[in-house]
Parts: sequence; C-alpha cells; structure tokens
Amino acid sequence: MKNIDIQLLERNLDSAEAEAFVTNENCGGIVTFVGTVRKFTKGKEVQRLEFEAYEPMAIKEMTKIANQILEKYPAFRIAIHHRVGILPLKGIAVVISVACPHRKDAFAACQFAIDTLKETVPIWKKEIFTDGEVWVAAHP
Amino acid sequence: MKNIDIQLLERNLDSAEAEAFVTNENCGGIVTFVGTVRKFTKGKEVQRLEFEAYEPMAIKEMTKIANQILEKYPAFRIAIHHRVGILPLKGIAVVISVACPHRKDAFAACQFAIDTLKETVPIWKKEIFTDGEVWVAAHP
Amino acid sequence: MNIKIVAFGIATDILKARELEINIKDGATVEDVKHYLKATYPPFEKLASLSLAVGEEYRADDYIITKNQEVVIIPPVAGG
Amino acid sequence: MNIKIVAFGIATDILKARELEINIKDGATVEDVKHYLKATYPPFEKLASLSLAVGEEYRADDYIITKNQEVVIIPPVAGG
Repeated sequence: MKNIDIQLLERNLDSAEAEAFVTNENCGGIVTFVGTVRKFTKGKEVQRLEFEAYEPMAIKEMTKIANQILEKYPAFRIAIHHRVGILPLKGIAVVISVACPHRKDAFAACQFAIDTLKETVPIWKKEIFTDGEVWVAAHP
Repeated sequence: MKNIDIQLLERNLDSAEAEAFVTNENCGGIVTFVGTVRKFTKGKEVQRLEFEAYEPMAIKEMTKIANQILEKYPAFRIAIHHRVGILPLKGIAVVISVACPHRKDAFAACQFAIDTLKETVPIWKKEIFTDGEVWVAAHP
Repeated sequence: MNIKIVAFGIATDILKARELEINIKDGATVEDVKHYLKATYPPFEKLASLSLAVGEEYRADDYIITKNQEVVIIPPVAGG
Repeated sequence: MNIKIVAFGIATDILKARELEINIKDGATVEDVKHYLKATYPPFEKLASLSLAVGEEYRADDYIITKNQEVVIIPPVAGG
C-alpha cells in the first residue's frame, strides 16, 4: 500500500482528493491544511498569482517531507498537492492532509509539513497587482 | 456576514462543505480536522457507532466554542459539523474547519476547538462490537 | 417538590428510561440531585464524571433547582 | 571549464534568461559560483538568500562542481 501522494498540478486543487487518499480505518484523526490566495498583501490588492516550480526537485523535496512525517510521527498516510501556473483570487495554492491514529499527532505532523514546505521546496510565487508584480519573499 | 456555521447532521458529513463555508479572501490558511471511526478500539473490532446528542444544548455548546475561537484567535470563520445517529466504519464523526489570515493561528484554533468539543459538548458515542456494546469514556 | 429528570447516553441505560419524575425536598441543589441519583442508582457512582444541566447549561453543585424544572443528566461526553 | 546555469523565479529576471553558460575555473565550488553570480549580477546581493542545487539537491558552499554539470539557482522559495 502506497502511503504517500505527492502532486504538482496545473489545475484547481481539491482538498477532498487529499483527504480521500489519507483516510484509512486505522486512523481516527485527519488534519488538512489548505493555503489560499489572500486578496491583500501589505495593503495592495492582488489580481492573481503565478507559481513556478523546479519540478523534479520540488517533487523530491516534498517526498522528503512526507518520508520525514512517516518517520517522526505516528502517521499512516500523507498527501501533499501543490499548484503550479496561474492562480486566481481565493484559489488553492497547496493542500496537505495527514492521517494519524490520534488527533494531536495529526495536527503536529501537518503543521511540520507546511512549515518545512515553505522553507525547502523550490517553488516561487509571483504576486501580480494592477500596477506591477513582485516575487514573494525574494528580498529581506 | 455570518461567520459561524454549526450543524448536527444525521447524514454523511462532507468536509468540503465546511471548507467552502470558511473560505474567504482575507484568509490565507484553512485548517480542517476530520474525526473518523477507527476499526479497532483496545483490540476489539468496531462494527458501527451510534451518536446521541442532547441537541439544543449541543448546538449551544458548539456555538460557544465557535465564539471563543473568534474572540481568542485572529480567526475569521469557523464551521463545526457533528454527526448524530448510526455511523459505519470510516464514517466521519466530526468536521471542524477554521480560516485565519495566517496558518499558525488556524492550526491552534482548530486544535482548541476539537479539544474543547470533546470536553464540553453533550454528545455520546456508543461503540457496537460483534459481542456487545459500550458507551465510550463513560467509565474511568 | 417534583422535578423531571431527562437522561442521555449511559444514563438512559442506568435509569432504564429516557425520563422520569422524582420527588425531592424544596430548594434542592444540583448536589442534592446528584446524591439522590447515586444513592438510588449505584452505577452512577462508577462513572468517570456526572454533570447536570438545567435550561441547557451546565450547573454548579450549589445551583438551586425550582419546582417543575427539567434536570438533564450529562454522563461523560464523547463527541468527535 | 564551462557550466550551465539554470534560473528560476526572480533569478530569471536578474539573468534576463532561463539558462546561460558561464566559464569558471576548473574545480570551482558552489561558493565560487555564488561569488561569480553576485559579482556579475549585483541584484543577487540583495536577495534574502541564494542557494544552488546540483543534481536536484541543495549543495553546501564547499561542494565541487565538475565540468558540464548543470547548476540551478534557487532564490528564496515561496511555496504554499
């Protein structure tokens, strides 16, 4: 049985797919993180986002995170789905779903996964405003 | 705009409904907890669950939790859906979804909500085995 | 005075009823009703906890119950 | 020796190209390539961080690059 589901997708993400993958009869707690596009960054209105990924390495780094989760936590299954390409307002950028026998572990594991993803996975996000664009987090 | 969605339902729960309710353009992080029926409790195989609720008070206590979340955390919206009646294996007992501008708050708020629900909301769960049944947590 | 007792979960099994009426002294408190229940139905002693609700709210031991109020037995909850 | 540089995110804007070839001394390390990039394209100095990957793995400053290897510039990531 495959316990890890990693995907980079150029279509709308659906958290139900990640949850369906991780659901299993040994686990009582599933925690899912959904990251969406916010309308305002520092007071400026975002028109849309563009995600660019170094795809093979992004898949590799997300797989590392998933393996770490299965090692560090009593987790049974994990799904990490990340969007690439153009994303409109309120669109889903990332879905991470983790199933554990007990809920406390599922919360800790899911939070570790998204925190680590934001540090290590080679994906870049450009915010497009009415009057310009910016690569998020590029500058201090 | 209504920011709280509390429901007791005698049909299958769908986490997508809770997530759709909480999604809003001011929030970048949505954390959802899904509690499912585990196959084994203390080595015994569960056939099904039965949930009984003191409905008006259960709604009142879940609403209190939701209001606490909106006061204690920078949360914008919360949905709490709980199942009543007979639930098969792998069925969903509860869905809690919280949307916050930032993910850390969404994790903390969602965890607080399910921890508090399990302490205060007048809902009882009976596990039915092949050879008997037991009210969960009734005895020390 | 007479008060109505409503049971849920394991309390229904212990009382062998969803509802019953009991006669208790005027001005009885939540604590008095708990004593009555434990004395009359010993399995209540063995529960992990026992709370009473009146008017859809948990009530402290010193809460005074008035005639014709409905008292709801809340055995250990197990939602989620 | 010649090495191929591949850029992503803001690095593409700084290089004004997705890919380019540079000539650098034999046995150059990741640190040497970072120095080269910062000296040749000053905007790299202003980034919050600058990492290089070889063979789809982050490489430490003392990693030695060999001829014809592809070096990928990883500016600050912002997934999620």
